[in-house]
Amino acid sequence: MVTKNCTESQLLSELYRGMYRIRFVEERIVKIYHTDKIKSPVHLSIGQEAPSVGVCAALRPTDVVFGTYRGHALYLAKGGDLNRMVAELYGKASGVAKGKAGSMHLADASVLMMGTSAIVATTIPHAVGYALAEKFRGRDTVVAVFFGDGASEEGVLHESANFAALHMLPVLFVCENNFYAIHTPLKSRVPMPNYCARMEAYGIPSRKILRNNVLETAQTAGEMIGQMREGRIGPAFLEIETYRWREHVGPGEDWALGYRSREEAEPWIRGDEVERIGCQLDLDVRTSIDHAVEMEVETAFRLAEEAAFPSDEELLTDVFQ
Amino acid sequence: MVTKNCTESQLLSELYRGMYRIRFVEERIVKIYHTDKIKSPVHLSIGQEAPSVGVCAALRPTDVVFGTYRGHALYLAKGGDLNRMVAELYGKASGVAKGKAGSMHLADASVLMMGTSAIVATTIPHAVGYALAEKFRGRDTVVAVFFGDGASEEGVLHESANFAALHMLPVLFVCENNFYAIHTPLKSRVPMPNYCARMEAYGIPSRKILRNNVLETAQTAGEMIGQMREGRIGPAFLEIETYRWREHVGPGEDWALGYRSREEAEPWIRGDEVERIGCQLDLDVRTSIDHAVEMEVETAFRLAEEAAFPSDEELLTDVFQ
Amino acid sequence: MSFSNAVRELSYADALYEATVQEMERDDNVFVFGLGVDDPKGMYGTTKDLHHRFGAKRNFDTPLSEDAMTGVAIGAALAGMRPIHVHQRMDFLLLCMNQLINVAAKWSYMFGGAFRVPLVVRAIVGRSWGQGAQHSQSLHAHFMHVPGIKVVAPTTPHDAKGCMIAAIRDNNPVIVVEHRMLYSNRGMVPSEPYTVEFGKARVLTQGGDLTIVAISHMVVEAVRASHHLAEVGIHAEVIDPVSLSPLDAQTIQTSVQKTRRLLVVDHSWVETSAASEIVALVAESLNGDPGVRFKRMGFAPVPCPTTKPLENLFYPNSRTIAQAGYRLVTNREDWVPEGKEANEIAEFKGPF
Amino acid sequence: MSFSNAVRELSYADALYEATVQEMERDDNVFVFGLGVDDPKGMYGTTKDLHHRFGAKRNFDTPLSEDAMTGVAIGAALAGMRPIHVHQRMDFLLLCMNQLINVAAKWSYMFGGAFRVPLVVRAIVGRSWGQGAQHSQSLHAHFMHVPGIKVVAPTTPHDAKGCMIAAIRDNNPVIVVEHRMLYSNRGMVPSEPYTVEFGKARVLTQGGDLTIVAISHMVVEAVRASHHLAEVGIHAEVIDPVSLSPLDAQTIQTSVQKTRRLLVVDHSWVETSAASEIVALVAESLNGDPGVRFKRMGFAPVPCPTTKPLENLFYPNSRTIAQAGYRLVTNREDWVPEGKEANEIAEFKGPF
Ligand SMILES: Cc1ncc(C[n+]2csc(CCOP(=O)(O)OP(=O)(O)O)c2C)c(N)n1
Ligand SMILES: Cc1ncc(C[n+]2csc(CCOP(=O)(O)OP(=O)(O)O)c2C)c(N)n1
Ligand SMILES: [Mg+2]
Ligand SMILES: [Mg+2]
Repeated sequence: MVTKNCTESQLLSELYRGMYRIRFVEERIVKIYHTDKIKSPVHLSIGQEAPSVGVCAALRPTDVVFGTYRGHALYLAKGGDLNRMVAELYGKASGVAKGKAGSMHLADASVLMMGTSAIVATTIPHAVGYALAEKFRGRDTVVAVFFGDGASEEGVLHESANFAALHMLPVLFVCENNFYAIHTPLKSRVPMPNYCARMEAYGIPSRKILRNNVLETAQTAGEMIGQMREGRIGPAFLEIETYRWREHVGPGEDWALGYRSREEAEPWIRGDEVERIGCQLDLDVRTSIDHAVEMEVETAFRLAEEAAFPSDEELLTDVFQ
Repeated sequence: MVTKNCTESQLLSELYRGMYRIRFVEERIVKIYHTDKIKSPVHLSIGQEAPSVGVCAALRPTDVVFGTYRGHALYLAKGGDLNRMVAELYGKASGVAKGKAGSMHLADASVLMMGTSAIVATTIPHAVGYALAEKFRGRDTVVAVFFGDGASEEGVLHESANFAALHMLPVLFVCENNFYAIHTPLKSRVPMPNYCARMEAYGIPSRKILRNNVLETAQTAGEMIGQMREGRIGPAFLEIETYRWREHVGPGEDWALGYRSREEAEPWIRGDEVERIGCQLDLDVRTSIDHAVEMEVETAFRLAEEAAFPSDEELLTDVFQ
Repeated sequence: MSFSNAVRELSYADALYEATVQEMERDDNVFVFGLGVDDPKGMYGTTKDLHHRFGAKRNFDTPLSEDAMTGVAIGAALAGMRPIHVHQRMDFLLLCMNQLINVAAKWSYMFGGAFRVPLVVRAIVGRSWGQGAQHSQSLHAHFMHVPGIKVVAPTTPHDAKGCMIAAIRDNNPVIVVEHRMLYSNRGMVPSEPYTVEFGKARVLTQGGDLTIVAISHMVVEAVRASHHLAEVGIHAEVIDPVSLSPLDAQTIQTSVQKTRRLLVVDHSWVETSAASEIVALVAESLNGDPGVRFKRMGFAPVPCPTTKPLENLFYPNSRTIAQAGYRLVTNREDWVPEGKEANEIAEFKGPF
Repeated sequence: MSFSNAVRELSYADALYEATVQEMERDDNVFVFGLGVDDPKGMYGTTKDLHHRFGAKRNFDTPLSEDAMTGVAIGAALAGMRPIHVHQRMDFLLLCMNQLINVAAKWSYMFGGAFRVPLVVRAIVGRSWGQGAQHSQSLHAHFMHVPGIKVVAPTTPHDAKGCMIAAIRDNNPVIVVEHRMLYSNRGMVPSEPYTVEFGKARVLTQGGDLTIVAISHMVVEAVRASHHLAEVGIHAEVIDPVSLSPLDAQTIQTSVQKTRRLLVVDHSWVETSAASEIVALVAESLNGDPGVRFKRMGFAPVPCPTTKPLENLFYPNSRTIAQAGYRLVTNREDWVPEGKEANEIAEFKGPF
């Protein structure tokens, strides 16, 4: 959208719509999770809507993304099919992956979300390989890969960054720094959280977005992507500070566990980016967005509830192509 | 030795002796290799004597080293037993590892050379773990780990550096940058060869030694090690520019292969560090060092030739402790 | 901790915890590390307060760097420590194979016996609540294939404690396979430290009609299967190898010589598996002795699906095991035992 | 390249090269990469001038980053390319297990068939000239165990070419196990492109006394062993499975039904191996049919030693295979065949 030269207010309502939609879906999951209809781990993005929405606003539909097990936000931001996503969470045959994948493995070639993984950091090199292929074919596709602060400790990020920089590949590395890997804070994992400096050592232009700012994310990503597309830079790196409001996995809050405090979260919750952007819209615009989103989500959950589980024969299909 | 406050001329003759000994052993291997008595790959250090000798001059006997398949120089510099080393190359029962290891896997707990590996970069985290143990026990041991420019592309270096920096562990990471990984030059492997910047991103103090300089290596390593031992810094990183005169593996020269030119090598060979230091010694000092080294080496090869192969029963021993 | 050797009922998780505490008390060189070991959930309680009891240096969290952390453990072991490296999912070991197989398993032999790597790797196997393809693997076969590394898969609280203590005291790398469906199982456990010797199988039920060797959580299902079978008059001898490498071939062979039928129920895929190994071992040992029948069972030959109906089909269970045993004995397929999903599976709830 | 289908003698290495060239000509999506593929030695000639012929973008060297490079290959495959990733030593695959097993093998199933990973991994197995513990492993069992990934180990130039072409055209990940002792073997190879179907074993020699199934370089030794055995009147049927996963159980079972003796000679350790799988498969299929005898052979149960006298003992060879066959048939140990080390082993010289 940033690339589409739309007006600022159009952009704002798009960003709001994207974030509110994710938020509303996630809240809906929270509501029904206790019924045990979703019999699989869910890693919610409540509080972390901005990075996916901001970056995807700067991508074209022909651009490609890779993500993680915390993938609802990215799937929706990239234009994924809400009905098929919810059905997938329910393990239904109408799900994106016929129920074989579940929440942790959302991917959909039709919107060029080309993979997610429950093994941290594994899709990072896939993005690099995809970009290599696209460059090889002379296309100007950009590939964005989303991962957490924890993922950045895996050696594969460094190997991938080195290779992407070496071959000047159009990969946008997006690190959603939510300060925790499960319950482990940054200070138990890195001597200093200077992710940009680490990537700059490979000659990769790097920028840090503070406080979950969706507009800045969209704009900065847009600049970087523009330069990539023109071949002026190879890969780029974007660190986005964000915050997970819910437990690492599951629908609950986890202040009681003691690994982080409610006080620490307070500014993030008070400064809620969904609300902050929502406030900047005309009330009637916002209301109509909200209404449309809520209808859509209700429908998706209803369809998922009504849908059938895969048949027993599905167990043995799809191992090979 | 640097730490031992010896005179500069004592230091110089020690450095010379260390380097000449390695050179002479390696040349001796070159001479006999065609006889097929050494039936295993040898990765020679001819031209690359300075890094091992320089760093080991700054270590105490109670300090620990880890190395690579190109390990003759390090083994000798760390005080290893020449006779047992040559016997090992010959696959004899009197070898450091009873002939089971060969040239690629020299290690010897008695001189605290605690491992080498034919899988590139694998011993890097061992050094970190060893340092963790020593720090845990309140000892002031320093652990140095040697690896090549190629090894620095493996993710495990980054994971290891991050962890060592996080825990302020006394590890000296020593990168012998000889500009090639087998036949592949730096430019096919890294966007820019700024190894120091990569390590500084973890807050690791880093220094680069130009042109294979043994004295500077000893001095710089000495400073870093001193600071480590006092706990003023955690890990440190030393990149040492050096050059391999022979083929990657084996006794021959390889200018004919075409991946590098004789011209490129010329300044390294002309500026031979062994000779450069040797020239600074009194002639009689040098002569007597040379003589002693040559005698020692002749003996080692003779003993290895005469020694017995391991008995058949040795096949099945040592799998478990 | 009192050492009057009371035998109390403990859960599998508590037995592992007790083993670790006792060894940490006995030997200062023992330490525990891995992602989340000191977190509020404490690895199902198996590491819960070790950092409070023994200090943060002896039970600590790490960055997400499985490869290097395995190398760090090896380095510490080379320095004489006895690290216990904990993995929340065995699947993560695929990031550590180089250090485990190219290094840990080879270091003693390769250096002519001069080095030892006393390393314990705790590998927790996931199942249920939609773990899916990447959080449910049990890769014991990979380690059984390679000399120089031991593999144990205790199934009772008693063996969990004894194997853990034995693994910690072992001077070699040991992979301890722990199935998360076993953690809440309860059983009698002596309070004093003791070791369970590796390479000794346990005969859990006696029977003359059929030998069932089962692995990890499948032991529990196999014992249930033996009850189903008893209803139709078939008496199965259920054997728990406990230790997979070394493997107690003798106990299994002796049983098969008696029963003439061997059903092996693995907790992994069947092809090139521990089950293959056990069948091959017995087949070789028979030296042409006629009339023994063999059957292997395990995961369906697919990655594990997430959705519950397919996940149910993916794993063997007490009913399918009983059916296979019935068929092996009778050569008939005319019986379907009644029963429902095992409690530990049905009751396991997410979100984790 | 002329496509008049002449059948010429080619070396195994040249057959691999020809397959690669023909597929690169046919399909622009095929590319080759890996450490040293464009270096002066060109992987024993198998990739020698591909970068000159097809451009540096289609045959390129990489940093030492096996894990990420495997991920890069997968990413490129997801984008529709057909990468061939070459490893000088199969041992290095232990750095890639996460991408190969947690990803490549699962992507099709996990996403309900929506993705494909057409990836060829060429794994060269080392032997001789003191390769030692870390440069001599053949880890096909690890991949056979896991659904979703295919494994082939061609032994003739003909099968090398046909399997390579089939692997490149396959829409799934395929590990091609190449033994460096086979590279200089010569054999008849059609000049036109052709595929060798996976899952079909080859019966190399006919015989009624004994079935020998051998893997990779052991096929060559097994055929030699059959000559030794013929001298004492024992006729062995030597079978080369060619493809290990899928595995042609039928051909092996049919042979064993005839010979009643099965000797499997693996090119790896015996425990939990391809040999275990083959014995287990056959044992199961016999359904109690009496009197079949089984024997597995493979590496000594130790890491590979460097020194030549021990390395010689580490591997099965034509004489020890013949002896084992003789014993399986006669139940006697009173014969030692004469012979010497195979040429390709004796003549292989370093330094590499
Ligand atoms: C390779 C690997 N190691 C460990 C885990 C267990 N694990 C799952 S999520 C997670 C935290 C990752 O943190 P981060 O990358 O910051 O992402 P976040 O969950 O915060 O979004 C961990 C350690 C895993 N899934 N994969
Ligand atoms: C993990 C791994 N990948 C590839 C190889 C093959 N290999 C052996 S030595 C070598 C070059 C390493 O280069 P560098 O680290 O610079 O050390 P040098 O040989 O130059 O001293 C390579 C690629 C290996 N042994 N291990
Ligand atoms: Mg995080
Ligand atoms: Mg180098």
